Amino acid sequence: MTEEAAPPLELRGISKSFGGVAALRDVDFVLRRGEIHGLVGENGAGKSTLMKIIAGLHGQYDGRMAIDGRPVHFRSPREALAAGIGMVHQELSVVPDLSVAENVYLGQQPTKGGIVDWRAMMDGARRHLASLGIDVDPGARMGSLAIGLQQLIELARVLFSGARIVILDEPTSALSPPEVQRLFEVLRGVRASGRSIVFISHFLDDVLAISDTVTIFRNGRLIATEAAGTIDKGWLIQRMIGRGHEELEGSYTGAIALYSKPDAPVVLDVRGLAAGRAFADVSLDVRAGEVLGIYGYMGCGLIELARTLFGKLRADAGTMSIGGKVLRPRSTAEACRAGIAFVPESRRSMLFHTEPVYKNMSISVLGRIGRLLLRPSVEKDIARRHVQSLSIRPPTVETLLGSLSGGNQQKVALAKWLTWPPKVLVLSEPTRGMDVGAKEDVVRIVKGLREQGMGVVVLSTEPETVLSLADRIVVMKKGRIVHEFAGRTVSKDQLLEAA
Amino acid sequence: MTAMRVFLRNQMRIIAPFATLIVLVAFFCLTSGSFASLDNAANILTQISVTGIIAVGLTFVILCAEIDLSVAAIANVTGIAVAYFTLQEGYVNIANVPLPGFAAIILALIGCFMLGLVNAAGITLIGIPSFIMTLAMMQIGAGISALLVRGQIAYAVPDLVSLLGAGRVAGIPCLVLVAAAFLLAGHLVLTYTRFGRYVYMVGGNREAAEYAGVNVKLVLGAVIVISAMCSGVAGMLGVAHFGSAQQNEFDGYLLDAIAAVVVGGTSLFGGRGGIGNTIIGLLILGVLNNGLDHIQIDSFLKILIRGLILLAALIINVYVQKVRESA
Amino acid sequence: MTAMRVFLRNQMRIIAPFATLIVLVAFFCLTSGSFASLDNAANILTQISVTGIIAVGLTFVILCAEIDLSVAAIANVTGIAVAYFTLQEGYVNIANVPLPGFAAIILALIGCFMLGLVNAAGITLIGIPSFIMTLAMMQIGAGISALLVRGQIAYAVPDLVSLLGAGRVAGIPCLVLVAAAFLLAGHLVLTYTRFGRYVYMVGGNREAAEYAGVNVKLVLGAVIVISAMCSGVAGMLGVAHFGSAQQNEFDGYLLDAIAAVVVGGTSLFGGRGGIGNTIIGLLILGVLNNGLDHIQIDSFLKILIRGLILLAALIINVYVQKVRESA
Amino acid sequence: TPALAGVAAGRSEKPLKAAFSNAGLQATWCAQGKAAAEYWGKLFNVDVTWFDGQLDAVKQRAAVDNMASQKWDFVAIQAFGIGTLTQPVQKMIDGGTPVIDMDTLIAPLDKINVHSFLAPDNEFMGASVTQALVAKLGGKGKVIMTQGALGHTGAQGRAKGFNAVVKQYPGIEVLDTQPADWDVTKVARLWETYLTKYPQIDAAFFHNDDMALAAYNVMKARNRTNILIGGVDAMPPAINAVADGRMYATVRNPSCRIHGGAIIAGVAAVTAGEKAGSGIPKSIVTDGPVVTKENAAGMLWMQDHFLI
Ligand SMILES: Nc1ncnc2c1ncn2[C@@H]1O[C@H](COP(=O)(O)OP(=O)(O)OP(=O)(O)O)[C@@H](O)[C@H]1O
Ligand SMILES: Nc1ncnc2c1ncn2[C@@H]1O[C@H](COP(=O)(O)OP(=O)(O)OP(=O)(O)O)[C@@H](O)[C@H]1O
Ligand SMILES: [Mg+2]
Ligand SMILES: [Mg+2]
Repeated sequence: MTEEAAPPLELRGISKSFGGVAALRDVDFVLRRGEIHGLVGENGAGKSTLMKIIAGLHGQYDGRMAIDGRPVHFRSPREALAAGIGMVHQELSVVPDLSVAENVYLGQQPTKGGIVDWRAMMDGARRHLASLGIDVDPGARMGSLAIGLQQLIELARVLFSGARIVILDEPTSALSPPEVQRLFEVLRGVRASGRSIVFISHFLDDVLAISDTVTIFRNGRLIATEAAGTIDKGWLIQRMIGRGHEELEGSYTGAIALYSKPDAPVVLDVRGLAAGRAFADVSLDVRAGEVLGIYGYMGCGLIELARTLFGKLRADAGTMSIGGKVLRPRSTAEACRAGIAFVPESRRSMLFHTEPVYKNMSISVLGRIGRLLLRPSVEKDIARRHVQSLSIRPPTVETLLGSLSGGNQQKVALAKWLTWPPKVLVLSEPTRGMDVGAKEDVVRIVKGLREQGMGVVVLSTEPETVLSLADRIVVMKKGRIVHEFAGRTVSKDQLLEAA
Repeated sequence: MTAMRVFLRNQMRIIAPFATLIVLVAFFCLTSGSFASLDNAANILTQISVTGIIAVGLTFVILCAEIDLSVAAIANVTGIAVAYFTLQEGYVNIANVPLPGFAAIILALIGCFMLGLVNAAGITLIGIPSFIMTLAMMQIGAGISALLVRGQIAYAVPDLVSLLGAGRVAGIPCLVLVAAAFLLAGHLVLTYTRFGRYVYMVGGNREAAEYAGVNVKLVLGAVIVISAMCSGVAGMLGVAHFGSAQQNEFDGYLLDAIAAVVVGGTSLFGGRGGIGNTIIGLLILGVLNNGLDHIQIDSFLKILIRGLILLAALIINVYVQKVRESA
Repeated sequence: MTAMRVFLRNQMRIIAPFATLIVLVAFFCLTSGSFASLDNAANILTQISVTGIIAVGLTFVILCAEIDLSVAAIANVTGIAVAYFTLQEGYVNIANVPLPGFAAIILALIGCFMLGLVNAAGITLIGIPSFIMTLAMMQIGAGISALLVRGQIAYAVPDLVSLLGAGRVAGIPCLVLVAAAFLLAGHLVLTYTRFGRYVYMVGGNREAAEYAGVNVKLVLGAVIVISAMCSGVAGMLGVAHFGSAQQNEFDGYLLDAIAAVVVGGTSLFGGRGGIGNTIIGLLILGVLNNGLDHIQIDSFLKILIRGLILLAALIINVYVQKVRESA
Repeated sequence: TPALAGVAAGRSEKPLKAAFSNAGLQATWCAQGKAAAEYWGKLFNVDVTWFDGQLDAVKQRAAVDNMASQKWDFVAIQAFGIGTLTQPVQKMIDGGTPVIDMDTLIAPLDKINVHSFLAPDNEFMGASVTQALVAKLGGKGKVIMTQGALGHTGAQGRAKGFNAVVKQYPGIEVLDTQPADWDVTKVARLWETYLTKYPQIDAAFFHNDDMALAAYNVMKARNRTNILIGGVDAMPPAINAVADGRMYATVRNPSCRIHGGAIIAGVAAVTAGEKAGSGIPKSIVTDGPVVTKENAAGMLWMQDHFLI
């Protein structure tokens, strides 16, 4: 061993494949003591896979890993935790039915003589949360808190677990800007104490703001590692996709001119809609050929609103009408028949992985191509058309969906609604967790739909998404509409301020 | 190439149980002199017919990744109900309500439809997990049966039921024909109708089906009701076949019907399998139960053997699922 | 304020069943002269003891959002096994293998431990859903029981088992004391040990538990084995209590034990509830079963009443869960 | 003549093949019957093949279906569910195989032409044990009957016999007659309640001995062993209980006589051409005696040798 202390974490020649498909190819990655290491890359570039290997979730991989110079090979999260590696996962992972305190100490409740020390746990949780500027009762039920707060508590768990290496996989996606600032302060504190942090995010500004070093992944390969001070966003995007992206970059930074179409007929009219504690008194209208953006912080009721529009949740009050016809959807099927289509946040929850492509595309139009009996030949013809027009690879309709790449799966998901275009398309977080390239594809498709005269509602917690897609923007705050931007220029700052 | 791989992988789910069937048949042919006869083949077919009708409904339910533990109880209730509404001979000490045969059949079917509806409501509207909702229905069904038959035994059923359950057409038991018709209908519905496609989709990814505008609750409710109706028909014909209606008569069919579906290779996790699998499963169980009677074997060992074979089938079922997913 | 609301909401899960209990007790006190007596209270406690011991293990399992349908079968096997290894009187026509009492107990416990282990392996290692794995084990257990007891009835059990199952200490049946000890131990483990908290975590969010470094499979396997062990002890003491070991003796305990846990308010979806709930559930069922014996009621109606009450409890259970979640 | 035929029916010269099925070998009574049939079968050169009913109507039907598709010299059947075996049994009868019905009706006798029906008179059994209990009480006292499953024809007969006797004694008060479905756990629950509810119980009649012995446990735990206990079946454990005073009386339901009798009836039918209704009555009542302390030992010996 050399004089210089070995780095806390060092990976050499890591390769990992899932069923013959390479997710990581020969990756070398080094994390230094007391650094915040940003990680960026397209969807499916392999960032989470690498982190999961480090955190012990994938025991099967090729290559070597060393902690402080000692070779290790984790086969379960337990082993990784024991070695001082803590990870906050991309998806919220808390136990909603347990108390806040237990969630802070999840899996490592303090014990005294083998007996769980409840008092120590409560006191410790209160102390830890206070240091994060969070003021909640440690005895409160986790599930009763707002999503952003839960995310912060999960962060607190990993930060205070004593982990020397902290991995944060898209920790800010559920946080409001002030919460992000608070998080960054804490991260700087952690860095000051000599611990190391891996920070994954698609918000390139955030990455540049907090990181000391940035590593770029593409297609399972590590493309570059640079000091954050020496690079800018354009440089990052270039490396991530290998192409320029003027329009998107524009929407990331500059202001957008909004325009509205006052003459087109109203296709969706919502009056005084309310559902439980999620939102109340929401009134909206969407015209044909218009994209209405709805922006708000995580937990402001956006997700619930989207689901209510599509009949997945039941409204307690208010009315909805589609093309002038009043609608009170009690099921998604009813909403669908009335002409509303919905694309949820996660791809996973809208596709059938073990079924062929054509069945995935035809599922929502089966009723139109045959009342009672199926007509597979028609289904396949339709699917072939979409496969061609969206240039889906491989171009066969019999392929099982699960074997398509992420981007192609996304196209299949959208193709579902292209055969008989609905009157209104509701997109919830259409770009959540998406890389810049994929985001541009979505923008292109949505603009195409708008040209066809569809009314589109885009609900998102990402200002860039709303700004790049919408013709008109309303802002939601704590379940109510608080502001509308129409017919004039709006910038990201204005949007954030309104929320 | 892809198509070929897909084809082979799809077949795997049927190859494993089919091989089991062949092995069993070969084993019994070699060890027993009386097993391999046309007469005995007819026996086997008759013996799996009632299970078969129940298994059709259960296949729908399991394809949706749900379970129905009340099939046997509902079969019992319906069988008892149809006898309850039929004029019984004088020596049958039952306070029954004789109606014309047609009315008795309709009433019994409405009864099992209602029980299915209660199951469906509990599962889809209230949100009770199916295994426990139908466990409660098992108890409720037993309660209703007990109230109707009050510990007595009824013998008479309407002529139509009697014909279908115990009659023969051209030497073939009608029961076998009815079971074949149910299996065929189930297969056609699952393969060639929109509803059938929805069943697979709901079983494959419930959330995705819902976001695609499929009325998932309706589909789930429908399969639960279909299961109750199949069980009801099986119960009615079973009463005719066995010649009497009494408490707990069909209890053993619960495990048999589940075993048939699962042993046949329909995935417990939904979305994969079908009536073809169920038919193989029925034959495996039929051959096994029948064959064990043909060879000299400790009677007390039979129960254990059935349990072990069920377990083996479960392991294969789950294993095949894993191979598919990792492939 | 928040603390108060949290407190009340937490209590809701216990308030609903508790109210049910009060209503039932009041009803039977009013309708039966013999129900409300100290002696009868002792009866109820004795009657729920065997169920209680089984329910302790089942509470662990259901808290993990799994189910064990083999509890009654395992109780049966273990009871029969301990008798099998005890010297029976000459008139018992059983090919048993007499061993010293201590060895008989150990062997029986090892037996039910092994069955639990098979369950655990099937569920955690192979990945068979628990409801169907334990359904298979139910059949396997019945098979082993049949092989051991071969249709006979055995009476003798080791002295220790006899004392714990049928003896009295200071006028209190030992069985009640054992059940109380099991319930208390279960409560302490669930509340004050890491393992107990892991059970809640695994039931509440399995993935989060895994990410937090909990060995989820180990926890699941452990609760399944605990359930088998509790059932085994219940079966041994039950044999002593009822004075005989025979096939299918404890079959009725499956529904009773599940009902006790669920009626008490432990969530079917895991993560919520506990031994306190199970105790209330046991009392509700105990009072119900006992009370129905005290009033003159159509015995055929009892089955239905039990089914309907189970259904009502399920609805309340799921409804309470929903209220909690929306709150 | 029929009388001669009976004499001629000794051991068969050529080995005969017989198929037996009874309710389910899980029941001791049935298991004893199997042993008896095999014992008498060996003596009479009959090879007995067993088709277990497994206490399940459907499983027994499948077993008997399989039985009916094979060739037998004669068969003997105890149905688990009345009426559930009619079709295959009819098939065997039509094929000329003598079918001997044991203990329980395969179907109402006017519906099926079995060779003979060997069964105890359940009403008589219920009445004779009740009579023994009442006589011991001197015609005065409080009694409880714990019934089997109400749907069971045996239980119905036994209840009838019980009621017929107690009706004759105005001094006898019947406190309770709830069913326990042959389930010892239910018996225990019921009797815990009875002992609480009724300070004085003089005698108890149980529809079988297993239930009686389970109730005895409850009584012993509460020092109420002064209750006279009567049961039905008189299997060895119950005879022992009678011998040492735990039970007062039980009545023999002669499993060996019924199963052994079926062998003999079958052999007679095959070798001596005994015809139903002429050589052998359509229905034979096989009752056993009431067992008390006095005759307990002898009853045990007869059972050991498959005589009753
Ligand atoms: N469990 C798995 N099974 C099969 N394939 C997987 C699995 N996990 C990841 N993959 C595949 O590995 C590749 C890399 O995925 P990974 O999650 O690491 O991407 P990522 O860079 O984190 O993307 P994102 O920014 O969307 O989170 C993708 O092609 C993905 O489909
Ligand atoms: N889970 C999987 N099972 C089988 N094949 C897969 C799987 N995931 C990805 N593939 C295959 O691996 C290849 C690369 O997938 P990946 O998701 O990395 O593509 P990509 O380059 O990100 O494409 P896109 O830009 O469309 O997302 C594709 O050909 C795809 O078919
Ligand atoms: Mg990722
Ligand atoms: Mg991709």
